[in-house]
Amino acid sequence: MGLLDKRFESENIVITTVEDVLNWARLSSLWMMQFGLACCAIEMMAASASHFDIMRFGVIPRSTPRQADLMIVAGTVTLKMASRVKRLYEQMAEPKYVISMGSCANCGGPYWEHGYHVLKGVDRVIPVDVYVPGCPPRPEALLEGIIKLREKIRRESLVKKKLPPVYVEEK
Amino acid sequence: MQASEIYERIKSKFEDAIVEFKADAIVEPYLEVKPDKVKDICEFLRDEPDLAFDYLMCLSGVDYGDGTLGVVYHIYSMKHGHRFVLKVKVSVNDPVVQSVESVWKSADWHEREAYDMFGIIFEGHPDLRRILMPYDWPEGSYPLRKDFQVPEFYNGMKVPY
Amino acid sequence: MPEIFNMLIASFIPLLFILIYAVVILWVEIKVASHVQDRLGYMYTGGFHGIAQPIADLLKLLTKEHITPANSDKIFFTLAPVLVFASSYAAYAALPFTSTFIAANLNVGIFYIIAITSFVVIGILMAGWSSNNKYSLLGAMRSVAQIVSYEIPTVLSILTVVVAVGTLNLQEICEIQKGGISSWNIFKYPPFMLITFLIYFTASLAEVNRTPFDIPEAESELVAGYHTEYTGMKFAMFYLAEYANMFLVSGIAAILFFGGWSSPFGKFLSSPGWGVFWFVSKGLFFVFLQIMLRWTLPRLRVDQLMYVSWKVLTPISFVNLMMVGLWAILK
Amino acid sequence: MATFEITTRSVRGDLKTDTMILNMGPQHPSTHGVLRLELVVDGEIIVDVIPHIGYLHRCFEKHAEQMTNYQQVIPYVDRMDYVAAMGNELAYVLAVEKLMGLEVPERVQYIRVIMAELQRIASHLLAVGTYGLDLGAFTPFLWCFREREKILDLFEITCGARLLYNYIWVGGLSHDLPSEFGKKLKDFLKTFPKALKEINDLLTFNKIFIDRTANIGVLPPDVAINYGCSGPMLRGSGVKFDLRKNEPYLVYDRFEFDVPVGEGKMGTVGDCWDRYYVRVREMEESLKIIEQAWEQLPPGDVHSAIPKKVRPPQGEVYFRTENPRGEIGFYIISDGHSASPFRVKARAPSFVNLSVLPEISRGYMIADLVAILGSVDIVLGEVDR
Amino acid sequence: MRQYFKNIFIAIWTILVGLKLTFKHLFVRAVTIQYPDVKLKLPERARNRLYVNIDDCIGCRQCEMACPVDCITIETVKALPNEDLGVTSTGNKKRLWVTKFDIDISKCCYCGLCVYPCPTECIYMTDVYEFSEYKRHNLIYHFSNFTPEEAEMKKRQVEQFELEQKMKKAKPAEQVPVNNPESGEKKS
Repeated sequence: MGLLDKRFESENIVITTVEDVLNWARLSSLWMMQFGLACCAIEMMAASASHFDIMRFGVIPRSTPRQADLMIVAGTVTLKMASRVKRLYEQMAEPKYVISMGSCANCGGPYWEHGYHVLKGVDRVIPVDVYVPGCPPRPEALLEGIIKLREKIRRESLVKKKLPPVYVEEK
Repeated sequence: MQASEIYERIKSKFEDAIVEFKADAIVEPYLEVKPDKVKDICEFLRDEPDLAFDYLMCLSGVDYGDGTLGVVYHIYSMKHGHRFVLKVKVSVNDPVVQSVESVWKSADWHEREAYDMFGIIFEGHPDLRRILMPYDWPEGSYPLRKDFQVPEFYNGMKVPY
Repeated sequence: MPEIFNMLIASFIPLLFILIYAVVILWVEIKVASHVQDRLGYMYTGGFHGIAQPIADLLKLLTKEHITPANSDKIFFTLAPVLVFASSYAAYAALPFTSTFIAANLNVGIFYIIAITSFVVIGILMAGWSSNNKYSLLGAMRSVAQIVSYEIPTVLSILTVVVAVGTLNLQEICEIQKGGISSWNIFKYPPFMLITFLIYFTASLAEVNRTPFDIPEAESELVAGYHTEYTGMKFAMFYLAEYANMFLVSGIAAILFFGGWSSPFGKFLSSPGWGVFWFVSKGLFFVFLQIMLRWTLPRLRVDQLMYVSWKVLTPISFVNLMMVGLWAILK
Repeated sequence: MATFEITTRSVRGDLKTDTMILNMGPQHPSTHGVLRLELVVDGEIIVDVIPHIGYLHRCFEKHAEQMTNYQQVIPYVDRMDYVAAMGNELAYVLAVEKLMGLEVPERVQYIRVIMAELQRIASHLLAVGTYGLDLGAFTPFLWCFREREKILDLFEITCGARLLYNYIWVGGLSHDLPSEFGKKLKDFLKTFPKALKEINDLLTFNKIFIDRTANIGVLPPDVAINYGCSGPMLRGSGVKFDLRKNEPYLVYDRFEFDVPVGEGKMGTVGDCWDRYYVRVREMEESLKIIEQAWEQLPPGDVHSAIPKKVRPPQGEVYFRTENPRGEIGFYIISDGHSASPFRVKARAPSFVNLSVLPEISRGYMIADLVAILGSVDIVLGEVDR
Repeated sequence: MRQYFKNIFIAIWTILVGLKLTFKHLFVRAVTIQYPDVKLKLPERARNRLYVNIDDCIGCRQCEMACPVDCITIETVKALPNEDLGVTSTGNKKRLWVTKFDIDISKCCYCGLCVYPCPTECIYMTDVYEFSEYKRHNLIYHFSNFTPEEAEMKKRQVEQFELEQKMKKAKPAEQVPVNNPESGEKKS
């Protein structure tokens, strides 16, 4: 999460309260990157239109990757486009999240079997936080995906992840 | 103007170029011509005043599976409202066809797509390069051929599921 | 000793005003935009109608990663947002909030404001050049051309008002217009002052890069214009500066034409406390007008922008200046 | 055509200028999807445009050959022009029916006409909305989508999906019209003209919009025909050619509607404003068609002519229909014995209309290129197939 | 000169018309459906998540063949003659154990082609559209009520039963009293 990410050893009263405030700030103003690939982009536009207003969740479409912190991969990622998606993801500022919208972005969707030019799922190129199934998913399904992402951000913490204990057999 | 009359007009001018005229083909009669005479026939079809085929509806590459590639031209005349089908067949090992890009500008991208998908080389085309596939796609692999094998990896990304 | 104390207070109050006003206007702009488009805008952040959304935005921008593009001039890249915000903040010094409070009662008030606001151009040019991005450079070039060429109509229309009023000191201009609505400048020399106001308002729209003149950060052409490469707090500074500039130009419009802190009913409700209310409400009305314009009009092209400035606004403001001058002499 | 003289390598005084390569990359707010335009720019004036497409090539033709029967290709045909999915289905299904020589009951033809025209209005609404967005006007985009949602509701109560329908089948339809379809269609037809008038007042006759689009991207008629353009592109340049009138299919010959053509009201014939205004007028014409089709809708069963096994005879067909973006054509070869098509070639209107872009955008400015690209109105799913 | 002033007048007039319109729309009620609080009732033909009523499924694989995307995988095991699998609600006799019925809903293209050929209408599309996941493999739905081990055990049973059938058919033909080791197990 940018400057303060994973800098602290243990949790204490100060860290947890600061965490809650910063998590609340981050989840309530997720700025979306204007990045539509295929049919799901039309449903994403419908989601930001008047009927299912995505801006109610504080999601404003920004045109440059620098100022966006939520990338909705809406549509089919082809092999030719995969390197671009990866570069766009790297250009985004650090606390960034990815929603893979639609069957094509989840796992290649209807093109998984004979699609020689289709990348079978965007998680082969960039890490994905929430998978929204559907072809194309309804605008409400995308909003539900955003709510799920907000839940995930609410649980994030500044403290370094505690590694699982390593079991050593007795000699 | 019926397809057979158009065929007569072409026969009178390009006797040797004609391979076969199938009048009773399902849905639409078509005329098959030699690959190296296509451009002249098309220019004739476009410039002839009472034929006036000024609109290339569709140019499609076809892989007939038994080692022959084909290009099918569907042309239409805005003025007279009649349409015609031209076919060209070439073998897989020297798939060279004359380009009709100078006759109809819409053939430019169609031919690049046929080259990209089937490997049919259109000589006389200004810049024949891949249009849909990535530019660094392996040279010999043309996706829409019947014997196309999906490459295992492309730029480090696994292609099959 | 009290001298420094006074200066601190005088410089801190406008800054406080800008921050509070920016937070409010951030929320108002999106809500107005949404209701114009038949939707609801912010709803879920902070209870009723997303009131806490601007605070969430600013807090999030605070903790974002600072990215400086490769081989870009680091110094200019970080200096640009500071310069852009500083110049519009500095101009607040000469704004008379009320009869008793003005940060710096300069007798060349309006002249100082015009001079200091042209620093914004240098800031934007620095931002465009230093972010090593073709789109930013194009955005910066366009904004320089736009702001410089719209200085002329702004200055000329202000000159017309100065000719009509006779003083450069903003406090005195407000004093002159104290006598209720009839004494406001816009109603003097009937047709010309109205035309001057229209020219000034249009030119100030361009000065502040608002639609229909928001070409430097044209969303659909130049991705995001000069602040394409900016993330986190640097971008927030540009955002803040834009809104601060918006209130600045509408504040000046309120002072020059609609009697600044003087109340429309003359004597009634004209105590210094009320003065602040009148000045801020007039300013916010023009800011609201600018916001409404943004959601109705498409964007002009750069050469049409130049045409409007050089071929329409400047000649008419010249003619206007002469007319008001003649009328003032003959009177 | 070029409003400014092009000086590629001009020497102004001793100042040596050179052109710059600007990359309007696959991700750009105004490229309507994943299209990469490589601009050779001299200052702000465009010297040349090189479009790079293929970023959304989803191998439709390969899928059509691998499917086990003709019915399974329809979901893939939907995904070609995902803004006007009903139009693609209609073209493909009519091509297969012509190949098989299959006769379809009257009611099915009327419902297909109503669905195609509703899809045309929805697609034009999206085109008008995004065109306003390209030029900086945000509000018309949302008003257009508010109206488009009503049409999507109509589609959803009929076939269950909002965008990709799989509704028109070979020989008939997947569902008959639901009972409440009539009422919803009636009040849509009543409220839509008012909303359209609002959008027109806000955008079409706005002076700034007219300045930005008149005399920009002028496409002369002969160049349009030579490049194979079709639909609003062709009609914007003054060529009165509409497949519904020139080559009537389905029951289009029973309705009377006129074909709007660009007259150069606000500038020269064939400029961006004309193409835009042809789309707005076409929406009004589609309303007329829907009203007439709804009155003459005969009773009948929509599933009666759906064949158990779709086995077209050995042969080939090229059939084309009038899609919102232009003339979409399907060239299908069937080898008689197998159930899946041997070769399906889709002639997409956006693919051909886009090829004319370099021709009509030389000499204009970058801001105009955005306006020209918006008026060409391409959908990348169709361009790259 | 006249055109110059006409342009200015048209510009001002159209800007005012635009402002009037947007101002009017400021007071038009918003059409937004506030999704998490107000959920839209979908029409009964809505095509969203697939559901399979596994008790009615007779394992005929019609849906698997009809799916253009091949996202349904079914494995069935022939029922032994002595086992009675009961009758589906539509009256078809069930003769196959459906040991595996997986739908990879992330591949599905929601075209609804699998719903029509099903003889017992056990596969249909519900109007549930809220099922986004954090992990992709949660999107593979297993509808059959057989655990993999049970499926394995069932398969072995059937193979072993087939072996006996073959043995029985082969034995009378040869009439050779071969004491093959399996015959002992038959009774277990």
